[in-house]
Amino acid sequence: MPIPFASMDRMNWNTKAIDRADRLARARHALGRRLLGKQVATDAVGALLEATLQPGDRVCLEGNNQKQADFLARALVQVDPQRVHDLHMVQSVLALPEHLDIFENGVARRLDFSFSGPQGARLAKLVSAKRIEIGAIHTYLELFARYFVDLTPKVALVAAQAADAEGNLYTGPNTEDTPAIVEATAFSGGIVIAQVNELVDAGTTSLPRIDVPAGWVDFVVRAPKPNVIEPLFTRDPAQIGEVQVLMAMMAIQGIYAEYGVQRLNHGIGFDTAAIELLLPTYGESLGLKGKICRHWALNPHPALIPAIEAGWVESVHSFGSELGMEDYIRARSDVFFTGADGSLRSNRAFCQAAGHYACDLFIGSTLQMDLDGNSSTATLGRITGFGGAPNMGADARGRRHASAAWLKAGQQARTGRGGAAGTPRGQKLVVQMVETFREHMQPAFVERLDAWTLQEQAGMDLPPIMIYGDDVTHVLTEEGIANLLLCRSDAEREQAIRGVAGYTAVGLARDRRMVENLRDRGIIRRPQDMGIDPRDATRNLLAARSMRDLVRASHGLYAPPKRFRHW
Amino acid sequence: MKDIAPGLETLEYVFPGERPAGDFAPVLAGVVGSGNLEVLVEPAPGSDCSIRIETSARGFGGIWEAVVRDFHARHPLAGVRVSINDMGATPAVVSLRLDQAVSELTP
Amino acid sequence: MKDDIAMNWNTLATALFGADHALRQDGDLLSGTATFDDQPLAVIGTTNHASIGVRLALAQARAVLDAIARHPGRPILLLIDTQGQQLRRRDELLGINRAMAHLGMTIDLARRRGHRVLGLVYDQALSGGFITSGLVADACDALPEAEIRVMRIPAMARVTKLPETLLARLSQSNPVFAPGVDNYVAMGGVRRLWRGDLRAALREALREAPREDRRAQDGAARGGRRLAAAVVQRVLDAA
Amino acid sequence: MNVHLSYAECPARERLQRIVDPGSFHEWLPPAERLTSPHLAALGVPSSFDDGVAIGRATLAGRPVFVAAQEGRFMGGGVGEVHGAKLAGLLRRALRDRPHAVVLLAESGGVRLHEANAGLIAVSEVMRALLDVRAAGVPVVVLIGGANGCFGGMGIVARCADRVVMSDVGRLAMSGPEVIEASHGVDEFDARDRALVWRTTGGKHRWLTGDCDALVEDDVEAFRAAAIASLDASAPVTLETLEAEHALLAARLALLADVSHEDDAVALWSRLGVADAARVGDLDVDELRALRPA
Repeated sequence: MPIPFASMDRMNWNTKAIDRADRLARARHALGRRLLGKQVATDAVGALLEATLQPGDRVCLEGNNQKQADFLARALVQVDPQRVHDLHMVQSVLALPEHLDIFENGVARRLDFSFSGPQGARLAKLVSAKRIEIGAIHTYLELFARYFVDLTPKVALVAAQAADAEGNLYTGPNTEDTPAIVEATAFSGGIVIAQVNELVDAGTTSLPRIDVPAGWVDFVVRAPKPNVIEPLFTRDPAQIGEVQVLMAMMAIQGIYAEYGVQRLNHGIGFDTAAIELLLPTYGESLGLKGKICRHWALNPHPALIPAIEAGWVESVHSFGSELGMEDYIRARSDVFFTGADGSLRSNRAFCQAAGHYACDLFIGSTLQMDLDGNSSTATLGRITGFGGAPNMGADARGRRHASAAWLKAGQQARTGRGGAAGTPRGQKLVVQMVETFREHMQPAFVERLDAWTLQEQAGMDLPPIMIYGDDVTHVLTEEGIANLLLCRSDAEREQAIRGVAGYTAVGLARDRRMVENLRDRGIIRRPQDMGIDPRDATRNLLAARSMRDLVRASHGLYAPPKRFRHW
Repeated sequence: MKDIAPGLETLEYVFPGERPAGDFAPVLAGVVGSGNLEVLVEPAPGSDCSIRIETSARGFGGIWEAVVRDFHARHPLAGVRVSINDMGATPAVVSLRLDQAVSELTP
Repeated sequence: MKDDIAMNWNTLATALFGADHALRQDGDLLSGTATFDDQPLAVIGTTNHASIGVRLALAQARAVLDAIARHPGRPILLLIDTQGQQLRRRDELLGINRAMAHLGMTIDLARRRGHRVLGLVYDQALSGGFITSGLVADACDALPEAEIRVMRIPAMARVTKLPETLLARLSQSNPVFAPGVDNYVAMGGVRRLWRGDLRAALREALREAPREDRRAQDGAARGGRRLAAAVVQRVLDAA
Repeated sequence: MNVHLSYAECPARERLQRIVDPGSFHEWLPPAERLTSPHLAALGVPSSFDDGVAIGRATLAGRPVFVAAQEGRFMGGGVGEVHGAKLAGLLRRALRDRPHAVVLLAESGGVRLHEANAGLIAVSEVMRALLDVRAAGVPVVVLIGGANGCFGGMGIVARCADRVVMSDVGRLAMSGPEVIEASHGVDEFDARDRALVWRTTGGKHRWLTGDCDALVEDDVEAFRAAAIASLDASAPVTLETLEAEHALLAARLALLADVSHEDDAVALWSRLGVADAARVGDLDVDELRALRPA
């Protein structure tokens, strides 16, 4: 009996196309001579938004990890809430105050996002005051994927470096999230509006390259001043301490060399910067060049310059670029993904995919870890979201291609187990690297994560755990490395974690006998067990100890932003 | 908010030494900067190892005791006086600094 | 700021040298020659709680250099009312520290060439502005209602990150903080306060201006700075 | 990848050991004597066994010198009662014993606010003692290359010395950028714009304007060489030298009378005759040396 096909008498299969045409017509009508082809006069941006947006639209406003469509964000805040309201915002990062202002004036109501770092406290207040309805908090790759399933933007407000008369866009080094957003919007009958820093008139000059073809772009507007880009991945080597150098020595010797890690991703932080700066010195002394760290999925970290110059690095693919690295990248196109014009081509969606499936190791830091190995950067009174870390800090269950590191980790995890859990397969190395005490003597190891309290406060379905304990393979602190892959019981896991939790309450409550046993079995390894004398852990081991050393290492090609130039 | 001056916390520990340190020139390691400490090691009469700490990070006596106990286990020196001025150093930095100071003891 | 004047400079000058004292004010700069006990006296100083930038430092230095060149041996009276150095980026670029050092060195040279140099804080004296005026003179006195301090408590709390309540309470009792001039007397920074007959006080100040820097000894004797002199002596005696 | 030994990186004591002839430093009032500040405990602030400055005698290229090194990481190198008395005592002893020179490794924010009044008087005592030593023909040489620079009262004291040696990492000025921003706002001085801070107070700027006599790399060996080269740099103060100084400072003041607030550093350099002044920020020490106006 055929299933009644309710929409049989549906008259029209191209309602989206019609709706799109109506919006474009409304824009042409509203702007008149202030619209020349696709180019909108800067002061007509408000009229453009009010003409193209409709209440309840799902809108993606580019708040990337670094690049911000700040001009369009300010314009959106000023639209008439009577005409444009109850928008459903979908965006990677809530980086600017304007990103939350639109919820306070009623222009927007619902939100799906990934990371809200600086705005975490204000977001929590707006949520508890019922001014924002959160759809869900995603990692970047999940959100981009949902753009192609059930969170497809109707209107995309993006940022690019330059556009030509036809509307081709050059997004420059910080392409970041733009490709995924524009593709989802343009091919679903949506409207793409791009703010640009430069309009290139096709007669005399042309774009360095075309990153987004004109066919995918409906409107282009020149912003009064260049869009905001935050240098998030710059760490001043002068702030790296001797304890971080000690931990970096252990990471290189006890994990990278131990597993032969060739493809990896580094989270941002001084701990990982210390590892990058120890490769050409400490790594060299162990004869590891060529044996580890040849292929990277990470932004152009200035701290990686000495390792690149010493021939350690074969390839780097990036989520986004880093201010000041432009000339260096151009001169090192063998290593970085660059266009024919020489500037970087970053792509957050592809780099997140590479970090998840192509890399053998993720290493990052955290604020708190519990006795199951769960960790979180959630802090009370703030909703900060996840960003990219959980995607890379997880075992890619779908992976099938083998590598030495992946196989070794899998073998260590499964030896001696039976049944499904014992079936041979590989495993992603997920390393949590943290000093036992953070500043102000806050312990990094706790019995119960704040994430549980935050779940109750914000009414979340799950506690916002950043990296789950059963994905963590190693915990690295100044006291040593705990290899959770080799643990065969929850009790062993707990003591392995307590065994590296130092003098925190969690560490002091260790079962000393059991910890010694775990050390005998190599599950816990102290610096001495890896031939490392903590007194050798001095800043002299760093291949660069100041921003100027990095500029020197780059032969003057790296030009740090003003706030980092101490000379 | 009690407005008496927060004041420093002073902690003292004494451990019976095993290995006589003999006579040596006093050794100073570290600097009293934020998150750091200075450690002065001097010869002392008798066979104990006495440790005196002045710190602006109040309320961590239990942790200090565990740290210095482990330090003495690593270096069971007899006839030494260790004096510390601390401005909120973590146990990792304290242990590193103590080991540095002891490694510079040259008779 | 203008209303809390401890003593107007003209009132002071009239009290010391009579109404026809021929001292003049040019902006925040005071200068001129006064007669005291039939002796000419070079007077150089500042008013209006002057904030001292490069320009005003050089103006004072010019006056000192002229006194040295034209009137060898003539006593110099520094009248001090300053809120400290001018807080401007331009002054830092031009080297306000060098201009201040220059002013200090002109006063020091005057002293070395036989001029008696006396400082008198008659209203305010804050930090940098005081170091290269009163504090580099043979001796520095003050009026009882004058105010000398390094930095105001709110700014000091911000820089030291110590609670303002704590600093305020300490500044009542602890000479190291208290802004009152009597603390600077106790610490030897100020030799004496001028009470009662101002002319008699000036006469005595001129008569027994010390040749050596005795401030550490005074601080020890008066109990405001117990360690400074002893430490200097320990350095001199150290093996 | 031999990274030189950074002067800014070294703690004060290590700097001192490496600047003077090896093994020649003999310390007076060493840490074991516990000559600490009597004022800090009441504020809940830990004190340091040498109150943040190491003093003593040593040899430099075989010549007897008196030396002092301020530790910038302790209280920002601020001068307190004991710290200042150790410096004043060293200079008084130099006046008595007449070493070949006095070398001061300065790194200080100026007066230690925690002992404000005592610090202020101490700085002026150091200044007067220094001028006595200078007048006696014993050269006082100041080395400035620490991360905290040389500010406040110590910024004045430095300019009273016979000779000032700076690295381009070092800074020399009076009021810190944060203090100026706090009182007149970010448009007056954006303390976060480090390039601007160094254009205004850094070693390169001070060398181009003659506010320091020698510019070296941030390297301990370079500082040692410059200190040795300064051993005979006695420059007693006379009326003539002060008149020349006055003329220089007055001319500099006039030079920028009509220049806007924004690019005043570059304007000053070019008006002082520095070729393509706009690139100074990017140049390192060797490149810059070639640019100094005649």
